Amino acid sequence: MSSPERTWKTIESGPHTYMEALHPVVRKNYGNWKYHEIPRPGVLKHVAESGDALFTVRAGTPRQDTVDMVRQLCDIADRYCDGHLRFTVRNNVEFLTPKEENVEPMIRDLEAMGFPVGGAGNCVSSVSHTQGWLHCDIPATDASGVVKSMMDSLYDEFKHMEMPNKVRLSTSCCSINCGGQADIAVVVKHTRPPRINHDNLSMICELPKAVARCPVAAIRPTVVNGKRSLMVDEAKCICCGACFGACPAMEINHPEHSKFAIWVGGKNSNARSKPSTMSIVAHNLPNNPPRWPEVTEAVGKILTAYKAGGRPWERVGEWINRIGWKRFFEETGLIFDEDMIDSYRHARTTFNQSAHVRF
Amino acid sequence: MSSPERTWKTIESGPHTYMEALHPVVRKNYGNWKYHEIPRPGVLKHVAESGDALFTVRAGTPRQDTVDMVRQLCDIADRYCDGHLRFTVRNNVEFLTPKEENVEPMIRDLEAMGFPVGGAGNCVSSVSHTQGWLHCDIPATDASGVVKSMMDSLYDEFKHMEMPNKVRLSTSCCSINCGGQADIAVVVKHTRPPRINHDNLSMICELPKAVARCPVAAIRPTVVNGKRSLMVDEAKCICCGACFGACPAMEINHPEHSKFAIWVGGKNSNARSKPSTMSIVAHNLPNNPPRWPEVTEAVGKILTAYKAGGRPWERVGEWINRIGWKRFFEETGLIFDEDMIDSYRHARTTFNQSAHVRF
Amino acid sequence: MEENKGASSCSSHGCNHSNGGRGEKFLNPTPMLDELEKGPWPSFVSGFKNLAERTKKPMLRGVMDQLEYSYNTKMGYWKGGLVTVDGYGAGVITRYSMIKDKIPEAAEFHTMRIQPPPGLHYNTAMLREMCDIWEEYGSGMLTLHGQTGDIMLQGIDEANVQECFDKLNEKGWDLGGAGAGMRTAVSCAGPARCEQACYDNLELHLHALRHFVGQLHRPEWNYKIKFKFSACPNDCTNSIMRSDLAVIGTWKDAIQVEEAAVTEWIEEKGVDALVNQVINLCPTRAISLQDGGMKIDTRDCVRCMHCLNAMPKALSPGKERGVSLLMGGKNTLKVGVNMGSLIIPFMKMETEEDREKFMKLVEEIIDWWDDSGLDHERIGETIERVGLRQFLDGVGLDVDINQVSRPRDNPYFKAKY
Amino acid sequence: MEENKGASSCSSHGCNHSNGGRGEKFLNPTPMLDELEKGPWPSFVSGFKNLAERTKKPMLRGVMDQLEYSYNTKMGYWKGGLVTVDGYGAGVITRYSMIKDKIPEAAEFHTMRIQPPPGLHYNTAMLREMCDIWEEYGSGMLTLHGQTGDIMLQGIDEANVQECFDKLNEKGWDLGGAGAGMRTAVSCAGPARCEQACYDNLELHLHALRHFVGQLHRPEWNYKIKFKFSACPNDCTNSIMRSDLAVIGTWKDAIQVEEAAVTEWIEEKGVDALVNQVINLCPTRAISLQDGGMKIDTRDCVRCMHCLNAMPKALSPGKERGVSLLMGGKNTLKVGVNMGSLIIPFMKMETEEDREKFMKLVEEIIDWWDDSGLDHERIGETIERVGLRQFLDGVGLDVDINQVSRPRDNPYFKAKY
Ligand code: SRM
Ligand code: SRM
Ligand code: SRM
Ligand code: SRM
Ligand code: SF4
Ligand code: SF4
Ligand code: SF4
Ligand code: SF4
Ligand code: SF4
Ligand code: SF4
Ligand code: SF4
Ligand code: SF4
Repeated sequence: MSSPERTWKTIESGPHTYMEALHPVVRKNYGNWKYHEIPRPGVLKHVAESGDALFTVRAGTPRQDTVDMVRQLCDIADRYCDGHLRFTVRNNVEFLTPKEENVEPMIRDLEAMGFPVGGAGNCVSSVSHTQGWLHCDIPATDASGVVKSMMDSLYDEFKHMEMPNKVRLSTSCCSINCGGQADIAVVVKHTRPPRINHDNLSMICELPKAVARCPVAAIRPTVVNGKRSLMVDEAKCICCGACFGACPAMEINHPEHSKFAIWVGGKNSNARSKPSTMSIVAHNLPNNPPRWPEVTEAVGKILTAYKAGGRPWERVGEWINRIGWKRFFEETGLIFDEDMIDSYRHARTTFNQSAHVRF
Repeated sequence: MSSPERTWKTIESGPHTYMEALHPVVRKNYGNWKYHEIPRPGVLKHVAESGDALFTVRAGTPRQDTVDMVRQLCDIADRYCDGHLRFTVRNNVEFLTPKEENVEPMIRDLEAMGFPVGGAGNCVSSVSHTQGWLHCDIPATDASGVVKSMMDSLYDEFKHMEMPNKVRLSTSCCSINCGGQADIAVVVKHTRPPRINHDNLSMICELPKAVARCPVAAIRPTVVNGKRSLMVDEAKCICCGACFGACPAMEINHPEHSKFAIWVGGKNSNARSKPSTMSIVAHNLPNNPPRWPEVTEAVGKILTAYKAGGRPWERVGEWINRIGWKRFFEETGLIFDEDMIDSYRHARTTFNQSAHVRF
Repeated sequence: MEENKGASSCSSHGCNHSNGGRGEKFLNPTPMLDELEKGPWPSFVSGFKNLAERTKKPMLRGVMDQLEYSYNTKMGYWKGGLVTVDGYGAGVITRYSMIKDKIPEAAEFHTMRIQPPPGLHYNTAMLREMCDIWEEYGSGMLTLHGQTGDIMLQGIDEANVQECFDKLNEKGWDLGGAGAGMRTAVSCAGPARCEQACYDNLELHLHALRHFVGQLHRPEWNYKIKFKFSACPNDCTNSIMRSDLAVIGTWKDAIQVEEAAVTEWIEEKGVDALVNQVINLCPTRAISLQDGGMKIDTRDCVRCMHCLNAMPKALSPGKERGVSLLMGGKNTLKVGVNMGSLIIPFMKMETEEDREKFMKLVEEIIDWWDDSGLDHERIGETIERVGLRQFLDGVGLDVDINQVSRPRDNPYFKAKY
Repeated sequence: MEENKGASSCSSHGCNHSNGGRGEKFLNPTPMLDELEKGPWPSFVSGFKNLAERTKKPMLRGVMDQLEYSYNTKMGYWKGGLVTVDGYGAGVITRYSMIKDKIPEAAEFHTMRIQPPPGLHYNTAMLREMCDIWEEYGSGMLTLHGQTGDIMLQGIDEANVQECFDKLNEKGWDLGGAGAGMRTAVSCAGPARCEQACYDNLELHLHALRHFVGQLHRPEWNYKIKFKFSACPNDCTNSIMRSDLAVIGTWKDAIQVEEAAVTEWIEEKGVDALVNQVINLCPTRAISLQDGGMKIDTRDCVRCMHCLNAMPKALSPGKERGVSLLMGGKNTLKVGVNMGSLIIPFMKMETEEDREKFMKLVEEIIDWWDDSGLDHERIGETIERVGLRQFLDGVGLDVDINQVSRPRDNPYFKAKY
């Protein structure tokens, strides 16, 4: 690993500096912005105390990029934005310019290159997602593929602003959910306890670590064919997959038994209601590459109902809180089942501790 | 116990029958009441579909009654109500008559006998409470005495309707709280682990029962002076007093260390907000017979603030939810302290999982 | 502490008084308790003193002395025991004094728990009969009512218990619950005197408690179990917090609206009041302001009762009435307060058949608990420990979204597919 | 399964294609992946294919083949390892193929995590430099950005890692975090382009990550710890749910109101919109309608941002600005989602001193966690297990009612009196 002929001495610099990355108009008005408007889908206009205006054009990317694509984006930034651009926390790219007249041509160029302009205001923005089969060591699916399939069907919702409020989506390739809580999330759901690869286990597993990793103490040491190994108490196991991260021989993934679940109502902003965690509303959806149509369909049902029924500013979870879960299931056609009743650590706090009832 | 000369053969009849207890007007309109009004404090007027009206006069009692007092109440019922009366779930007595003209004289008679008329509508009603030193085997105080002292100071609030909504109080003589959740509750708080009476213990205690009773597994068997006994891991013990109910040698009560805590915001009705549990807002108040002035004072502070600040229909807990806990403590002059941070089973669910903040 | 010097001279136990001097008083001085005779609220101490002076029952003097002693020492002095009546295993709360050497007159002071009529409706004849029997055999001291709903006849010697019970039982009274069995129940006024009542809770109360009368008198479950019957969601019996089986009236169809009365209400109180005190307080915003009037969207209504409470003349529960069953309520011990949780959203409760069906269900529920529960574990604790879903499966109840406030927020379950 | 027949003829591993015939294509056929070239959304598959055809890097062909294989078999085939650069213990995510016998071209496919500038602000020169280096040493495939905020340069052989790093480092880039240490952070656009920004999060981000640069490169704590910096409570970085240390801008004094702009807003949108979209959505009813206008009661405002979002021209955060620190956020693993909880309601964050004070505090917090935490236990889990109060005591932080949504509902504590 260490190269003896190294001449460069590492500078532990941490994050790259940002000052030189800021457009001069940004630098000038840093901390002194006054308000913003969204003049059209995908475009923000920020006005500073100084009177300066800054236009942002936002476009979707596949997130799994290439140097060629990044260079294309740089070309646009050089052409229209004095060489400045940024990315959003949702993998959209943003081009910043004080020149209003650059906005329309820039949009044209971006769209011509295949980058949809949108993702701002009350729309469905890009999906935050994860590594999948491309790179991770524990994935049950390929997040990028699911996302591509889903965004194809939500393309118009990205480019228009017809939702009651922002809609955030996420997708994750295992239950750990590196993709995060969102208005609607598509996350792999393990449905079987791990199968143990006893041949491998003794070689590759730090046994006490795997035992300690299990949140419900379902893993016990054992001996198989004379070799130290582990066993799982399947009655206890909650299929969380934590052990697989600690020990690759605890095989939780399975081509058929790894399914998808759909989650709704995650909200991280503090606007109005407090941030909220997501609730499961569908599971047992098949892991069906290359286009996962069942997943896209379920997400579509939810979005259709929300778009029709949500009031201004209501996020998905706020909409559900108003209309009630009963009606949510009715209007989306999804089915509430007994597995959706919480059984975990604070389950009691989710019981309906009241006579409030909806018929 | 069994008397050989018994002639009566027990009839396991369960609750006493009620039909004969109902006033004829009640029987006639049973299930067909239309609406009610509260024409003046302590008086309800119920009107039936048939047009019949029924007047109820409500009065406070000490709950710890005597046959003499009950006969006095019967005299009133005979005089004005054709021999019918009832009690409320809060130990108030109610006299029911269709004759409006009986209402005023009845009130006069009751007040003359020392029974305050009130307790209806937006007032402070009687305190639900418990046995105390008079009868229970595990009390740290005397609930009846606390209640009498408190109600002396709240006498006017019982007789008038000047609160934003109903105010329910309760008082209990140990942390078990047989008195129940209420808008404001005064409940004994144990502050020390039980002292173990090792001499007694082996004689009177079913050891495994006491061990099993502890919710935090703080009790372990041990041997003291050659006799089987128990010991408490004081670091673990949460001073709940559960062991004392199972074993009288686990002495949790103490003349100085048994204190009072004040709780607020309990609500059992489903009206508007869901029912809610109480929150602790003061503890370490002394157990100070015969009049417990510190307790009455703390309750008074809360009621004063609520009366001034509550909006129509807001129960104490709903008022606090609107103005926020920070302001509750400011306006009552009570002090929030670190012990009031939940540390029990679902503590995490009480953390402020948001950036919502009040200054 | 010094030795007992006799109850009538109790200088030794801190009461700081002697019975000499004022020979006209039956009671010993009780200066601490006497402080509780002051003030406008009716005084239980005065009541006790009057009773004692009139009846001259030594037990009353003893219990006053012991109470005074407790007020001085800030400790209680009763211990339990096992008094009961023929054939019953519960219903008498046994109390022996721990300081009978000091105060022998209240060496025994047992309480008989008596089940009142549902709804606490009485006629004076019933009460007078009870008082007479109680004065004959017991102290004459009583509580109307205990928190679980019993009449508590406080203060009787073991020797009198059986005969006192027989006399009471002849007049239609029976003992209430105690120990690990069915307990006495509480009902609100119900259809007898309330326009909100959605079912006949008095009838069901009588039915249910008779059904379980054996298990009430001979407790042999894991722990206690309590019914409470509130005829509407106002829950005037606090059933949600203090009963394992809270039977709460509700309705399924639309709230009945009397338009004329609505208009009258608004004319009298104004649109501001309509908005601020009714519309804005609906928990689910099911009510909207429409042309200066109100419109209720039934689908959004959760039967909280608020608008009906605010406008009793104008609004009343729908016509399709019945009960919800909430389970697992209990107060603080060990696990912290458990509010009851909605288990059965709706059941009709009109006919004898409805009631029988309900009793069968409750029996199944209790059987499950008896099998699955631990010692001293209330049914709500068992459900929490074992799992709500497992409980529903175990009893064969339907899953309903109304049972939870939200679906789970974690993926940690093993499904059956 | 059959033996490896070479990557360029992968009929054995289910791809159902051969590389013969169309000699003009560098890549093997990938019919499953090709399905993802359809549809309007930009396709990562097309991007990869174009890059591969242009650069002819075998690793790209290998990784496409392996991905196609995964699409067919519905399983992943990467396993971990321990590649890193001189002096560092983390920052390269090591991937070896489990099927290199079938597809040797992607036997190694490591990712270099690179820390971008705070706020993800770039100039094209920076990006082009990075791309050039990456194309020289790596696959040319990258992610902008990973969920933790890194630029992920995906696909490099161990042999090239050190030199690639050196080249990048020369240009001001450094590795990001991995393992049980400080992780890369995320900041929202912040004062650079947002009127809501309540502190300079870009500056603090740079400061904080430089402060902990050692612990980021040489992880040795119990588990990972993540910062995220959102300059206002809209929390555009989702910090509350996905960072142990969420630094969220807020303010202490009254919201600044520009009356003229309020009037203009109401004139344009109407009073109905004011009531329905602003006043009624304030979580604490801090806003009331007054003479057709709005009045905010600062004491009731919880700084949720809603009214400011709805009326950006008219309302802005107060002048006394700073940060709240929320702690313990993390996603689902083992305990279920933990949302961060408010620990420090307010700290000024204007000067270098403020930042230093903050860093000291965070060090104390991490020290406490390092002492009190278990292996693989995030700080939020430690706080939950040990107790919030114990944590506050341990770090010497003040107790504040803002830290909880309510005081406890059980009496189960031992107090110090
Ligand atoms: C660019 C970006 C920050 C960044 O540094 O990257 C950003 C930028 C803005 N956000 Fe955001 N938000 C961004 C991610 C988020 C996120 C996180 C996320 O998307 O994962 C959230 C939290 C989402 C959640 O609750 O789960 C977020 C919650 C908000 C909110 C609160 C929305 C709500 O009502 O709950 C506002 C207020 C608003 O919409 O007016 C907001 C407002 C804004 C404003 C209007 C702020 C401003 O005045 O400039 C910016 C333009 C908004 C727009 O896109 O319509 N931003 N914003 C992010 C763009 C993501 C994207 O490409 O789609
Ligand atoms: C690459 C990335 C997903 C992505 O495509 O964006 C990712 C990928 C992995 N995550 Fe993650 N996590 C990534 C962001 C997250 C996030 C989001 C965030 O940081 O904002 C979370 C949720 C927030 C949180 O911290 O809880 C997240 C929660 C986890 C967890 C569960 C942590 C927990 O305590 O709940 C694990 C498991 C572990 O660490 O043992 C995990 C573990 C992993 C591992 C290392 C899998 C493993 O244990 O072997 C994945 C390596 C994939 C790879 O091959 O590169 N990853 N991971 C993200 C990091 C990129 C970057 O550096 O920018
Ligand atoms: C008599 C009694 C039932 C009984 O069978 O004994 C009763 C009777 C009525 N209750 Fe009640 N409630 C009675 C105890 C309760 C309780 C339980 C308690 O006091 O411990 C509650 C639940 C309290 C709680 O939430 O903790 C209770 C919650 C209500 C409510 C809902 C109040 C709210 O807004 O939260 C109403 C509705 C209302 O006030 O209009 C109500 C309404 C009524 C009405 C108006 C019903 C009616 O139309 O007749 C009755 C007269 C009310 C009054 O006193 O102003 N009743 N009511 C109880 C009188 C107690 C007393 O003497 O003070
Ligand atoms: C008498 C009464 C208080 C009163 O003055 O009204 C009472 C008194 C006692 N209760 Fe209670 N409870 C009384 C109603 C309640 C209630 C309220 C209710 O039933 O609505 C509760 C709260 C609701 C509930 O059931 O949780 C209550 C919760 C308890 C508990 C804790 C139960 C739990 O699981 O949380 C105990 C402890 C136990 O049973 O081991 C308890 C135990 C006791 C014991 C038996 C003390 C003991 O363990 O030795 C007390 C006997 C006192 C005595 O000498 O008579 N008592 N107890 C109430 C019964 C009178 C009656 O029959 O009408
Ligand atoms: S969600 Fe799971 S499988 Fe996907 S990148 Fe994260 S750890 Fe890997
Ligand atoms: S999947 Fe989760 S619950 Fe099951 S054994 Fe592994 S760590 Fe334990
Ligand atoms: S609250 Fe405690 S002390 Fe009082 S009666 Fe109930 S069990 Fe006895
Ligand atoms: S008081 Fe409670 S916690 Fe302490 S030993 Fe007794 S049962 Fe256990
Ligand atoms: S619970 Fe309902 S029906 Fe019963 S008395 Fe109260 S308001 Fe009336
Ligand atoms: S009963 Fe309650 S939920 Fe139903 S409409 Fe009236 S206020 Fe709303
Ligand atoms: S978090 Fe606040 S300051 Fe940062 S970009 Fe979002 S709205 Fe602006
Ligand atoms: S910021 Fe939020 S809490 Fe404060 S006044 Fe505006 S809407 Fe209300």
